[in-house]
Amino acid sequence: MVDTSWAAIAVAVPLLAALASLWPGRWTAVAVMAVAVPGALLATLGVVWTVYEIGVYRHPVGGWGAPLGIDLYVDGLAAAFLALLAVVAGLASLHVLADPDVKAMPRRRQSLFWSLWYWVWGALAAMFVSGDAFNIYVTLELATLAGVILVSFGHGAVALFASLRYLLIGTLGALSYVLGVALLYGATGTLDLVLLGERLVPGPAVVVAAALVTVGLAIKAALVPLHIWLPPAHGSAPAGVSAILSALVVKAGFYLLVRYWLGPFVSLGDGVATALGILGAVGVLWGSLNAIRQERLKLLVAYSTVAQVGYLFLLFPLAAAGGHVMAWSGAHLLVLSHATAKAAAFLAAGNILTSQGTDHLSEIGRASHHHRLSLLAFGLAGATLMGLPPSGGFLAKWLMVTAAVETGQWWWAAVLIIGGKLAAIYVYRVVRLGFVTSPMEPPGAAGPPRPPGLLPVPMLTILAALGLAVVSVGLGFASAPPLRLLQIGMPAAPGIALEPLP
Amino acid sequence: MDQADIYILAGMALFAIALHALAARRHLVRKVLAINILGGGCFLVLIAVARRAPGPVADPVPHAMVLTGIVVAVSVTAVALILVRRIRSATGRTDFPEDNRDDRV
Amino acid sequence: MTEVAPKQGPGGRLVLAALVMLVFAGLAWAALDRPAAYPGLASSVLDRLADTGAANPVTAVLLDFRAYDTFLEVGVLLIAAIGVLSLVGRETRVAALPPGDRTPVHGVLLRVLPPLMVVTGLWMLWAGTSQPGGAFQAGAVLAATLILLALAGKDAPRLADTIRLRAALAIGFAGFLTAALAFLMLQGGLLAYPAVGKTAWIVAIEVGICLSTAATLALFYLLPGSPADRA
Amino acid sequence: MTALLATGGWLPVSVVLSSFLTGIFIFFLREEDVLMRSLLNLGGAVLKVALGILLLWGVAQGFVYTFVLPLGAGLDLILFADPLALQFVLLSAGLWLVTTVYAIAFLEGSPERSRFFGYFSLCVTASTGIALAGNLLTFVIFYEFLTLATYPLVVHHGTREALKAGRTYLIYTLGGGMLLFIGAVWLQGLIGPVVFGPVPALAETDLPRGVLIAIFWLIAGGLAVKAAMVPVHGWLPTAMVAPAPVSALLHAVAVVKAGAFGLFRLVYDVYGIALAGAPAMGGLLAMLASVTIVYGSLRAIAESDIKKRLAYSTVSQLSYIALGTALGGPLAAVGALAHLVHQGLMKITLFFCAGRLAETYDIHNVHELAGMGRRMPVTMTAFTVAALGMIGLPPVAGFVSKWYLALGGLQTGNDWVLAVLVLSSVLNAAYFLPPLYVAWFTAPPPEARLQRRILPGWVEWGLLVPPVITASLALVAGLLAALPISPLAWAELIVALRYFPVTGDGP
Amino acid sequence: MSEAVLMLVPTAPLLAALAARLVPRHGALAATVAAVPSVALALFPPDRALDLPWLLLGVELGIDALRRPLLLLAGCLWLLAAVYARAYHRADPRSRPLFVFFSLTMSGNLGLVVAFDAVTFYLSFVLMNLSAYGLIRHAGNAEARRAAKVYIVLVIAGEGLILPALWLGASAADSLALADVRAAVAAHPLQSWIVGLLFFGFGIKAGALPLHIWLPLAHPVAPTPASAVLSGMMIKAGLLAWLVFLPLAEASLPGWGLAWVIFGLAAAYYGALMGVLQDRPKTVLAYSSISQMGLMTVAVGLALAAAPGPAHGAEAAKAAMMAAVVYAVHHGFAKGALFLGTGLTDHTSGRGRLVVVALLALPALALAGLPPTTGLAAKAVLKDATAVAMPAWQNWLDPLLALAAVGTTLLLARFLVVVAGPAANSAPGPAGFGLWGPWLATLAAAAGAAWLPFVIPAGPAAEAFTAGSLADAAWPVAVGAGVALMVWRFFLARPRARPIVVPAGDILVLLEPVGRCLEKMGRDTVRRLGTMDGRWAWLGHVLLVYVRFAEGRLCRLERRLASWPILVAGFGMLLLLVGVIAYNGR
Repeated sequence: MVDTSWAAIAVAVPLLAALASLWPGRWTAVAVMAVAVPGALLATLGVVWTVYEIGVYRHPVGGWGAPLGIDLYVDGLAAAFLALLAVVAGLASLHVLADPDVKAMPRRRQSLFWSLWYWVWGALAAMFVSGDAFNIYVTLELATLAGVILVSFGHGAVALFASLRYLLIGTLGALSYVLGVALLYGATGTLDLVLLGERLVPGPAVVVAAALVTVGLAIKAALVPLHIWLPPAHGSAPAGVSAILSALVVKAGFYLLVRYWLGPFVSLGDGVATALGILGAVGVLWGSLNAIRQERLKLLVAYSTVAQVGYLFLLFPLAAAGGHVMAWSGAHLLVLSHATAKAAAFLAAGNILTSQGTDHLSEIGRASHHHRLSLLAFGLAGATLMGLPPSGGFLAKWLMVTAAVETGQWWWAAVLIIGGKLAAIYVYRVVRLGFVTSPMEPPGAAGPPRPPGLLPVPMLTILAALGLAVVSVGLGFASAPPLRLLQIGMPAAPGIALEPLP
Repeated sequence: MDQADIYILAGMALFAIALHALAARRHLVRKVLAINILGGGCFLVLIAVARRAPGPVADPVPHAMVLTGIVVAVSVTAVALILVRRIRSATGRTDFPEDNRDDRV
Repeated sequence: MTEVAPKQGPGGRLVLAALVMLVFAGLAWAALDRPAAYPGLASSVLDRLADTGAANPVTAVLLDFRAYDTFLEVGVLLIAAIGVLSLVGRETRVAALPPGDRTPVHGVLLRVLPPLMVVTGLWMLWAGTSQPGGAFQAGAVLAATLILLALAGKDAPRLADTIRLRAALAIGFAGFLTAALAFLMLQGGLLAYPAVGKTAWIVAIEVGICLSTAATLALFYLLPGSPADRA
Repeated sequence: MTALLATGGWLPVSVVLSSFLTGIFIFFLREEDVLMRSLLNLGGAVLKVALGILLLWGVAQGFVYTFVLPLGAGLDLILFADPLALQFVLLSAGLWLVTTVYAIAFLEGSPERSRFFGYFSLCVTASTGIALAGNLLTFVIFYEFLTLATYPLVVHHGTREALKAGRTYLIYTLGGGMLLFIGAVWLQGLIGPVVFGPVPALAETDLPRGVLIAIFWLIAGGLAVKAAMVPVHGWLPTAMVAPAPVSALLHAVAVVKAGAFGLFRLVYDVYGIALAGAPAMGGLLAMLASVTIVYGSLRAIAESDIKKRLAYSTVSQLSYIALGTALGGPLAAVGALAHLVHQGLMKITLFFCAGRLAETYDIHNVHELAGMGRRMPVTMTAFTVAALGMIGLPPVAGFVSKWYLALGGLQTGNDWVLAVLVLSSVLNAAYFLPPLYVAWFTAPPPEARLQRRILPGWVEWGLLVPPVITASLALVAGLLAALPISPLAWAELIVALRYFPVTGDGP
Repeated sequence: MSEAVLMLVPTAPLLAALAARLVPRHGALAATVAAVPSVALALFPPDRALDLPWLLLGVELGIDALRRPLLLLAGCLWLLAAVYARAYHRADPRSRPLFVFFSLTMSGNLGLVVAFDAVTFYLSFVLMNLSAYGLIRHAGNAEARRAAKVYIVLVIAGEGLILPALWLGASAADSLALADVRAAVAAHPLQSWIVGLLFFGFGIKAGALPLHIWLPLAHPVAPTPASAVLSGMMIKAGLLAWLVFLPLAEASLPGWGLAWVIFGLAAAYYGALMGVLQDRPKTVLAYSSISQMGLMTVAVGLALAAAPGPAHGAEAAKAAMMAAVVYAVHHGFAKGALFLGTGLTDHTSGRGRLVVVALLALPALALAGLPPTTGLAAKAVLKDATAVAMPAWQNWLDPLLALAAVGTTLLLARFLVVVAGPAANSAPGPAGFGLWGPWLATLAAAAGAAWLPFVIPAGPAAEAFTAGSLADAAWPVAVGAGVALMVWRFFLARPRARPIVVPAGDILVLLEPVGRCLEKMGRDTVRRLGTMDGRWAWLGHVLLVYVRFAEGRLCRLERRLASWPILVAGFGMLLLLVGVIAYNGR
């Protein structure tokens, strides 16, 4: 059945789960997950398959169709992000299910947590398939609000501060965005992104609207210097939450920027693309340098997100300069691999934190044997973050550097490469811990007993982290299907005849 | 320059003022208020845009957007306020550590 | 998080103010730019109003043309409620006016106002389809009633994190989602109301939204309150 | 059988996977599962050798093995089996088998063995991947994979020193990887996919010369790191803190050879010797290799730690391959390829012996070797054979490759190569003869000062047999160099088939 | 005899080495047996060469007119030395490594004689050289260690010189066959280089003049049987190498030939001069070897210079080559007998010792060229060769050669005096048939072997006994004997006479400090190389300090960014920035 409803179902499944989760109880969580995760995967498969079959398509909500109604707009990019969402959130759900921190919450609170969890999921799914500027605002707020509350589930006042900061800054971004949308509507009379592109006549209102939209979304995407809310929020949230926030929610901002700047805003010229690229480059360096000097594992990973998001922004100048196909493929492959890797890294960090009660690097080394599977997952994820083969990150960087070379824009290649090396430094700081002969281990060939003071980590949490890490590495080999998917409905660069890839 | 333009300018002004408040006011509740005013500015702009429609009836689409936006703003405000309260009950503070010169968490 | 924040001198303030002014200037510049002909959807909405289940264009947009936005917006409200529930944690206590603060006026008002408010709310809900008003407004009025009662400390429903409360909070969204999915299955489109009985559907959904809104808004106000906070 | 041979691309894939899957399984074994782990290890190693031979046979029968995995966006992962690839595959696989036996014995009773053997298998996977890589991208992928898989082995002991060495290793190799990456992407960006094949990718290029030179040096620079060429050799000696089997297989064969092998691919498959022979490329590379040869030898003389000395010797010897590659004549190419195998056999023997000495008598220094000729005659004989081969004395294999390198130098008109080789031989003698002298001609210290560690019998054998085998192979490879199955003959075949079809018939 | 037996020439000693390692008691026996195939082959040579294309880079073994006498010499000497060694080392606790090295050296030495290709020759040469280290160092005392060190340094230096010559030759020849290599060298553009490298590279082995220093050190310390083969045959390897690698009979190089002759004559005189100033019999013999090798060097020089004229160039060169070979055989047997006899003097006393010394005079006189010994014939052959090859040089070369014979006589007189003197070492035990037997056999061989028809052709042999040549040969001996007597009478017979004694190794005494200095410099340089990495450590520290500093800045900046005014300012600025850019770009 080639049916455009799959997109709607992909949105509805997590929302249903969010509702069902409100019934407190451990078994609710298990049952909901048992249905929701496969359901979401199935729906996503349906979307992907549909896109393969019929290409870009719309699902008019309420049967009205744009501009009057809201359309779900599904192209390869949306399908790829949906798939990413299903995989990352699905595996992270497993982690949350087994996470001792979550299990330690009161039953009712747990059910609220789960509900919010699926809300983030549903909001992102809705955002990825949304074709309407204002609808996007609502989904943005949904995701932000749910995410903010999830962050507040973290330990201590730091989490509360982080949560509030995230909420205020996030809302600033969302409102900036909505103001931009208001101006756009005033200028064009439509909210549909495609129609917007057709009707856009660059004038003062449109220019300012573009600025508002861009900066608003840049906040969501944690583009330097508007990244400041991210490290504390991602660093203090529960592990699973950090994972999806870093892997997906932040990417959402980028996703929307791509929708706008490779969509309706194309007629505003390359300047902004270059500016975004420069900010992204600064983000790469700034985030990496800050990650290097962190003493806490989760903060390190969080700053790494700032850096990694920076890479993505290089898509704009590269695409604008005509390195279109390569940059498009590369940046989005980077999204996929980074999301999986970052989720794995956060889950691994969470395992360590849960087990040892601290995620200070100096402490982790003392019980490295105990954490070795988590550290292995971190290491695998690290390979992607560094852009080392065989991983998705490597291939993505290869493509992006190729785009830089092809368009003669060396400096972007330099950023990619220097960023990779900086990533190597901070990943190394963690991975080496896995090999420290830890004083807490008694000598002997057999596996040492768990040192005192360490909590056992459920195997499922480790498997979730490892699974995500393996996916991120595996993307280096199985990159053909996602890349093919991403080509479907790829926007054409201005003035560049789009050559379909073999 | 008509009525709608005045409203729209007022909305923009609210936006800017709220922006300033968000930066300059340290008290958390004031920041929440700033966000609210920020939202108010946006909604005002939307209403004003709707009013530009020719004819007696304003464009209902921005109105609907405003309604939606208000609900969102209410929700955000609620969550923000309860976070403020939680922060106060947990730490006794009513401002962000990064905004305060000599307080520590 | 132990670092000391940088000092913000008068120079800094000036710069900030200047910057905000600049931003305003830019915004104003944009605000005054308007297309020759209004491009909006006003006329198309009016053209298609008959096809919707609502007589009021705003309601038509809200619950039919752009019902999807509203659907998600109800979700935002639900999330906020969940957030409040989760953040309040154990301090779920109904706030009430201390008995000593009561005056006779309170008694009269409490007897007169709530029924009036409920009626007003219901009317707003009902009128929403054809006139300004609607589920959210109605819900707000109902919530106000609850808050008033609670403040007065009389006949106040105990707000605690119970299944019933959750059901009340979620019913608006649940109803909306059920309808959306049902229409998806029946009509092949998300939120595609069947042509027959559209208004009824809309009203039904609105009732749910109204209930949830009322519960949520009441929750916002009532649940976090605690004597300790108040002091 | 033919059905097996006609499996197309899956045979090279299975060669790569045979150790990969083994490694993955081993990771999940418990420390105590010695038997299971050993069986898996040996099984994987034997399987790999068998598959390698099968592949060889298939190629000899005229089957073509190419495996293409599209990665999207016009990129492909290609594994293919040409004679050159097979040589490196069989070298890695064969020596992996031997080293596995050695390592099982060597690590008996030490902690973290599952991790060790897991990564060990991954390393071999990477080096076979490098060997079978059919295009530049695949090569880069496996090359970096090798970096990652080796790191855990370098820091295996987990001591401060080991971690420091690991860091040094990473700094160098990741830096090298970066250069390689830049060069490879640049090249691909300019000319599209760079496939290794009969016709060099840049055979008919019209790229500006400066760009060609820049790319050449980016890639060569990246490869030179693993090939431990001066001035980027520094990681190799410090990496010697790794356990002996690691030093033996990886730092004598798999890792460092990956660099040398890559250089060969670069010069012959990517640029083509006609282009790469230019003074600014091949010429300079040859100079650099010569400097490395001499410098490594000098440093080896200064080191009295056996493994360090061997490491610097590796630095020096590896550049023979680079030199032969860079010189660019058929004979030099034969020399380089033959040395690829010969040096591996000899150096692995030396490391095996060094490890055995360290395990049995806790000997780490050249001066402590006194009397070992009498105490451990077989081990020391193997050591002697390999050491003499390193000096380049007949009839050990090292002589043969040196001979071809010299003739290659003369053939291409680079007479100065003789001076380098002679100087190197003399220096080699200067650092290899003293240990031999100490071992054979000086009296051992009194028994009381020299405690022999009591090891289980099978451990003793496990430590003894591998060096004897490799030493014998080194000897046989030299003695029977003219036989058609010798490494030399194989090298000649490769050169004659692929690179110098007309003039490749040499003396 | 089948050519396959040729294979046994180098391999039988290898097996013997293995046997000596495994069955130490029968090391000597194994070595003895291992030499048998060589002797047999020398007597009954196969008519074809043995081609083993699968071995090494393609091995070719064979015997030709040049090699047959040398193979005979080598085989016999090794065989007799092995027999002698069996008794000589009966009580030696370290006989096991000795016989291993003995057999290995034998393998190399015999192998290079029958090698027809360059690689096999080089392999054998190296095997011989390195294994001989074990023989020289056998005694293990300080003297032996010093001798061995000097030896090995020179050997390695020699390898370094030989290898490029081989490479150049083989590369030009595109073949490994020695004949081809020689032909290629004849026409090589770098001919001078090759010839020069060959002279010094193999000259070390042949004891050519400045490179002879290891010989006087090595001979006294090596076990007697080893000294015998060392002097008797192993140093001839250098000579053989010249004969097979130099473009003799292929090209005429009068310049190089003259150089060879001059170096040869110088060695002959210098060896004699230094030899008489020694006080240990084996050292004297060593110098004698240097001196005698000088004469063979002269023969090589003649062959090198011989013009390949249309009529007889090649023939002339061949004659000179044969002269060198004949001289080598003669000298080899005689020197072997002298060494073995010297060893016997240590084991005998009284009358036995007198007999030994008396018998020692025989080979000594032979070396001096007294008729009717092989020395006479050898000298005659050499003289003939001069006449044939380089008639132009005859008038100055002949007298000089005669003068050399005077020196030889003096030297051997000195040897007899020294050997008859008080025994240096206390006798380890009485000499039995085990020592006497092989020695006597060697004496017999010295007397007779060279007369075999394939060694000295009948013509020169007969010619040697003409009156003229007898007289020619006799007068230098007489003069030498006279001078010796006078010296003894007027200087040494005096009470409190203090004979001048030059330290063994002569110029080595001057070179050693230089060598030590060089060694120290080398070590220092190398050590400095080793610490070079440390020299950049300060850079690392500076970098680290800078990084810490930068980190501090980083922290502060990140903290500033976190403050709300800055954040909002950033927001506003970005807004303006994007707006302005977009406005410009639209």
